[in-house]
Amino acid sequence: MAFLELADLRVKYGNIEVIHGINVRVEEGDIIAILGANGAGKSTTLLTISGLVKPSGGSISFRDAPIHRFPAHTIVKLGIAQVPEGRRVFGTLTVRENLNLGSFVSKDKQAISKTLAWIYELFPILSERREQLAGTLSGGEQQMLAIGRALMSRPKILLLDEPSLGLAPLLVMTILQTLREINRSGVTIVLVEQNARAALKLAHRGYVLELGNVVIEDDSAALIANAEVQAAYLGGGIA
Amino acid sequence: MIRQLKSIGIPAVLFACLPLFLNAYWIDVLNSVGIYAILGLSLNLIVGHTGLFNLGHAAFYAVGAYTAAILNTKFQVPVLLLIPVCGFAAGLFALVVSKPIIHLRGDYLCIVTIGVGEIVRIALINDVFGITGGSNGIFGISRPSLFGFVIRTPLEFFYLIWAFAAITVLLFHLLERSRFGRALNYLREDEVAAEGSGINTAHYKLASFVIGAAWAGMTGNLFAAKMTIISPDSFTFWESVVMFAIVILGGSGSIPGVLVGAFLIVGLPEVFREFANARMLVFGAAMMVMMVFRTQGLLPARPRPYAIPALPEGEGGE
Amino acid sequence: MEQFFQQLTNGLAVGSIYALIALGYTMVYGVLKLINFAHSDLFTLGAYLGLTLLSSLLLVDRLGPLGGALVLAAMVMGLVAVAGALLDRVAYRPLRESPRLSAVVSALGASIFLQNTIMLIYGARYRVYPPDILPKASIHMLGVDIPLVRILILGASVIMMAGLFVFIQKTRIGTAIRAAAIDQGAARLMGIDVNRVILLVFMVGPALGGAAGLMVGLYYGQINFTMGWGYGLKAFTAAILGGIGNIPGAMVGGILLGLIESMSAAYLSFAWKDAIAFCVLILILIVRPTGLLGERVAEKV
Amino acid sequence: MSLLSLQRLTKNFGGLTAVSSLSFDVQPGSIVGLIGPNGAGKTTVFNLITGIYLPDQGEIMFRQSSILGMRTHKIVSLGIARTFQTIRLFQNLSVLENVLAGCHCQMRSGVLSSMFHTRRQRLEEREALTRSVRALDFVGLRAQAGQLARNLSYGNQRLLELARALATGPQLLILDEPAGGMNEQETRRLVALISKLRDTGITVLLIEHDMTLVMRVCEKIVVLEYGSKIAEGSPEAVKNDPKVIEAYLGTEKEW
Amino acid sequence: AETVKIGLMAPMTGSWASEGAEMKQVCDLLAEQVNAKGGVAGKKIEVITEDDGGVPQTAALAAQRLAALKVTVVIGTYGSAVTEASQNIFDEQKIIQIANGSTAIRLTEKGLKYFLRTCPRDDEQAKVAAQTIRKLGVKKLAILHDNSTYAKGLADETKGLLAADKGVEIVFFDALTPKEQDYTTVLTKMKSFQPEMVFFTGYYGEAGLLLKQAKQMNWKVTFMGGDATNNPDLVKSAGKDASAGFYFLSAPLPKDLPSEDAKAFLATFTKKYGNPPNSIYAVLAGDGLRVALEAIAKTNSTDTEKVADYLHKNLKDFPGLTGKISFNDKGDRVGEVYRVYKVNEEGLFILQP
Ligand SMILES: Nc1ncnc2c1ncn2[C@@H]1O[C@H](COP(=O)(O)OP(=O)(O)OP(=O)(O)O)[C@@H](O)[C@H]1O
Ligand SMILES: Nc1ncnc2c1ncn2[C@@H]1O[C@H](COP(=O)(O)OP(=O)(O)OP(=O)(O)O)[C@@H](O)[C@H]1O
Ligand SMILES: [Mg+2]
Ligand SMILES: [Mg+2]
Repeated sequence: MAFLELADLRVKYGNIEVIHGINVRVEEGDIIAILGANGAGKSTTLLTISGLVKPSGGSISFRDAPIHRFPAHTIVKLGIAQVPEGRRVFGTLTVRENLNLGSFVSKDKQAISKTLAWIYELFPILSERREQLAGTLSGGEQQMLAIGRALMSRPKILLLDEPSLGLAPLLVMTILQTLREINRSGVTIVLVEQNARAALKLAHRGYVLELGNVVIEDDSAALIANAEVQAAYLGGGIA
Repeated sequence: MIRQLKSIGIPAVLFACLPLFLNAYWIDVLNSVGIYAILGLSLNLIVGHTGLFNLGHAAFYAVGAYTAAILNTKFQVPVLLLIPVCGFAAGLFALVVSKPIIHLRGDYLCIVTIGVGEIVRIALINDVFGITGGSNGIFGISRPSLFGFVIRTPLEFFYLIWAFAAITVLLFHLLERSRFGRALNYLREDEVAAEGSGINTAHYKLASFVIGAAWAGMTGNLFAAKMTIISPDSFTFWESVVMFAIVILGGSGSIPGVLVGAFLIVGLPEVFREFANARMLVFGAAMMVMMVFRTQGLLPARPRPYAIPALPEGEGGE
Repeated sequence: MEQFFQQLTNGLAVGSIYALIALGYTMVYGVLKLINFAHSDLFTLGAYLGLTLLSSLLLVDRLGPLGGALVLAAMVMGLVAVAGALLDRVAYRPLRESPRLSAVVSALGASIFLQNTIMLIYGARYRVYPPDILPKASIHMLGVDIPLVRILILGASVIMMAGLFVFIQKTRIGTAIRAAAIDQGAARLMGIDVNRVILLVFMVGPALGGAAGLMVGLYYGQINFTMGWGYGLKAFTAAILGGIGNIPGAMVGGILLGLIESMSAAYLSFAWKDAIAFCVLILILIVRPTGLLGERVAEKV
Repeated sequence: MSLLSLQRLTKNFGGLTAVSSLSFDVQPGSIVGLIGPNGAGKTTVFNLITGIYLPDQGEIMFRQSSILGMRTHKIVSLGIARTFQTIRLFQNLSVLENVLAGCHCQMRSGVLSSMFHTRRQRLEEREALTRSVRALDFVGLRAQAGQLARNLSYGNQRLLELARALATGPQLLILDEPAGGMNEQETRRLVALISKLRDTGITVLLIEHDMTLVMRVCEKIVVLEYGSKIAEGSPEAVKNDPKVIEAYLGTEKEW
Repeated sequence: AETVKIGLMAPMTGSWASEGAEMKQVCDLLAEQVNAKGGVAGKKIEVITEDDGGVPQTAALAAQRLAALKVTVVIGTYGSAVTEASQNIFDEQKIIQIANGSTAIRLTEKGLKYFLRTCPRDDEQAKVAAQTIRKLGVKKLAILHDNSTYAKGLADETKGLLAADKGVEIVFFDALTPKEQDYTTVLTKMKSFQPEMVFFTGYYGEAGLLLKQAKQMNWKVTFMGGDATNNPDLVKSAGKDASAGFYFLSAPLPKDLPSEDAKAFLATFTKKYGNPPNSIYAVLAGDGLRVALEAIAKTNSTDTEKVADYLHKNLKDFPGLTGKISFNDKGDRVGEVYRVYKVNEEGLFILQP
């Protein structure tokens, strides 16, 4: 009984298969890290979970119910939110409107304003800029907005595609810490990160993708210790 | 090279023989197709390659046609000699009107081009400067002649028009595969990135507009020569729409596509004549259906081929 | 002076109709970045449906002029909304992922199709609304008579504009519509059913166009299957003038265009009025490249 | 003699001062890092240098002459090339053509020679192709030359942007978060690439949040906060500057 | 069996589709009647309709198509510019063309042997217009056209004829944009010049709106229209009270013709299609067909040279549906065709003495 399970998942773009039958299990309350080189298929995997890309084979189930045929907006309603690669904030809407859209699926006004307050607390700069158009925010500010927006839906599972991208080091730490807190409050997290060391430190378990296949799957401690992983993803170490 | 000759040459020769088996009506339909094909190609440069939303191309066509008509009827200059003059006039006109507006984005540019088209048409109707003949237009344009041979029948026009079309195809094909053609594509794709790669976007936008307009102007000359009368009715917004549809339906940025587009957009209403007054209904439906089933156009542009040079050993890489 | 005021009211009357049609253009454009050329024919359809319903249901006889007109408007708007939704399903939805200009050509095809369908059903001749449906009263102001109907039309346009504005800017669904306009994929990730949103847009926009068609029919009395093109072009111009995608912009653009036309017709030349209107448009765009109330540009590199 | 010199540069957006009286120099042949918290104004500085924005005040000198107010393409052809923080490739064109865009400003043929494919034009074209392939080779994307840019993964798109910038033949390369979206191994390769660039005589100015990279390649680092310079100096010095630690780096805490 | 092929070139689509539809109805009915009586010169006739869309380019193609079908005579078409685009094609192929609605003067000034028309020229009409204006004692006149070839031509001609006349002052001369619906702007402007009469040379659709809107503005001025306003739809769209008192020029309406032929035809038409023909031009197309058949019958040949000769020289006072028909050398219809009509309170068109 897995919380979220990808079974033999295959994905094609046009005629080219880029995910070749991967299996991923996520238990409730887990933090899962997905590592992999450029073009390994990490983003594709997340997009497929969210329903923006349709699998060509295999299945995705959430609480044992298949969801891979559901349209994207229904999947959000189930409680799976995503911080997409490249942020994709709504550039001509204000920061506040962006955040409001994050809670589009929720109807509970009170809960929404509580979450909003929390997010402003988390990212004070967003609160300062609430009337600024999202498109004119700096790269890092947009990243914060994207994360905040996803959190606004109070998801059960949060998928993050490189959340630390473009964030200042100080903020990377804050965000990873926040993720841990969020996780403690009961949210399951699937994290795609290039900053593998930090990601593995945070995660309970990890998967390594290569060219559309899962090549390694283990506890994070074991992954950190894994020679291959070290060579490929942890090589330099943070200065 | 030989293969290219075969794949283009043989159909071209067959096409050149085609009128020998057709009656005057069908030849004239082909002539119409030819004129619209050239217009489509010229618009393709602007819309397809550069991505400028131009729905007023008829204005430049009109400038060319009227230049030919006025100079021919007033000063008896042989029509065909006027081809470069018409191109120049239309190009100049395009330069003047598009200079201040070329920076407009997408649909704003679109409405301005529509506006320019309408202004030109209204000016023609109102007999601007007293030389356009108002809504009557200009009549009595002399038949074109080549080396003393007067062109009058549809068959003769067929060769004139399609020769010009062939030259256009060749030149535009070469233009496409050059620094110039690529530059247009870059600014279609992303203006900021193009500018950031060192491309003078304003210059290229203008250049593509002017060349496209000049070509439409030259086509206007052919049209005037063929019809011998021209009037503002032939240069309405609808004409611009037809040219636009040819480009998009055929395949934006694709020369074979535009040719096919011209055949369909001009030819189909003729084929549908048997539907009598429902023919435009059928045509509209056909337009939708074709677009829905071939969303990229019938023959979308194919990537340019490049012969990637072999680098000497040891160069590049890590 | 009297002539000036008279022309002012003339311009307002035409302008408010432009504005009403422009709202529909802007609405659809705002979401799909598609110039819905068929909008003008949905407008025509509204006028013809109004005529059919009016003469077949005898609404005015049964419900009196005001009640009849309101019920009629509701019915016409409903029917045109359905037509709009169908149009979207058939002609635009398959083109969602393809280049923007492809959809423009599909829209042109749809426009030709609709226009000729109307011609084949209703005939090519002018059709005439039954006379004297709307009250003939008029108000005397500043030395000119202003027919009540004109004020009603202007009022209706303003009300619809305001309603639409509030709907788009202030409501949850409205924000969703704008989000879908920017990035459909990201909008889906917010839980927005993008196809439903677009469908909604394709019902509201055409419904407004249909209402405009009905008003034109009721007020001017004479309708024709080609009348959409002219109005459509003007309304599109108006939408751009105000800044396309911007709802108050459509209103301002429409009214302004009406005024420019009537003033240039009155004080310059009638035959040149459209050319003058376009010249003014171009001048305005040179100064303000995204229209009077232009869209908020947020392109940061 | 500095290659690039910013003098008291200021840029406001409405009420917000994004860059405030900023001055610093870039010496030829050096690698300079520009760091600072998010929203500090780094990208804005790049946009000012490349002429996308016009500064409200200040002066920008490149090779001793002002480039203030020049159009971007002009600045590029003078020898400043850049990459973008949010990737801006020609998504629907091939990888090779993306790089060829960079070669544009070094080519001369105009409309007519393009239309008639003169001999010189063909020669020039061949040269440009060679140069592009070389640039692709350099970043390791040669095998993907025929693919559409949009089908590249995020990290590879970054490399392609770099190749395109290189193809303009720059003296000064300015990179906005080049390592964004790269894992450590890839980042290491990038570090090697950048060092190699410097060895060929290209000066680099870069924005990066990956301190591994910054500390490893930069000779000088400029730190911005709220649009103003709060520190400037060698990596060592900057790393230990309390102001920088407070504003940007944070105290390194183990996880 | 062999047939005599007659082409009908008409706007079946586009803005003038309603005219085209009626032209076709008239010609089809006539052909039916003639064939029922055994045809002409021993052969059945066949009417082939081609759509010109009201656009010159399309017309040129339609003309080529008819020429390729080897028709003997072509009836049509409506607009002058459209006709002009087809003239040379027919002339070069020696096909007789009898236009029904193209009134521009120059069409017959080119010396084309095979071109004739049943409609009168703009200058004919302008003459009658000027006469009527004088007769009604108008001192201040506004002339409004719609910038179409036809309307502009009529307006210009009339203006020219009245220019020499000290008695009539033209206080306003401008064009409206056809197919719009709100003409209060131009009415307001004209009103400020205080003319006694407005001569509108455009079409009935706009005329109807002008009348209606002038009435709404409480502007009591006499309107007069050219023959393109001769259409019962005018009264429908303007309303009876607004159109009462409207003058217009036209060839005699079928009901006002003494000819039994005309009356009978009118009755059959009404029976077949449910309403009498609205457009005089449709009836003129019928007359074109009838003279053509007459000439073919009389010469007993489909040799177009002979037929054309007959039409130019021998056809005298043929009893047409619109009056007596003869042609001059240029191919123009001779004789005063125009009558003045006025709309009465019931919305009926009353022939003025
Ligand atoms: N829209 C698309 N069309 C075609 N191919 C695609 C598309 N998107 C991605 N690909 C290809 O699919 C593969 C996987 O891409 P994906 O974006 O999932 O990789 P990734 O692991 O997220 O890489 P990165 O770390 O660079 O973001 C790559 O080879 C990429 O080129
Ligand atoms: N066009 C604009 N309009 C309004 N504000 C802007 C605009 N461009 C940038 N800003 C603001 O200026 C500030 C500096 O932005 P900039 O993009 O230069 O930051 P940055 O240092 O590059 O940050 P990051 O590291 O997050 O990319 C930000 O607060 C941003 O919101
Ligand atoms: Mg990715
Ligand atoms: Mg930045």
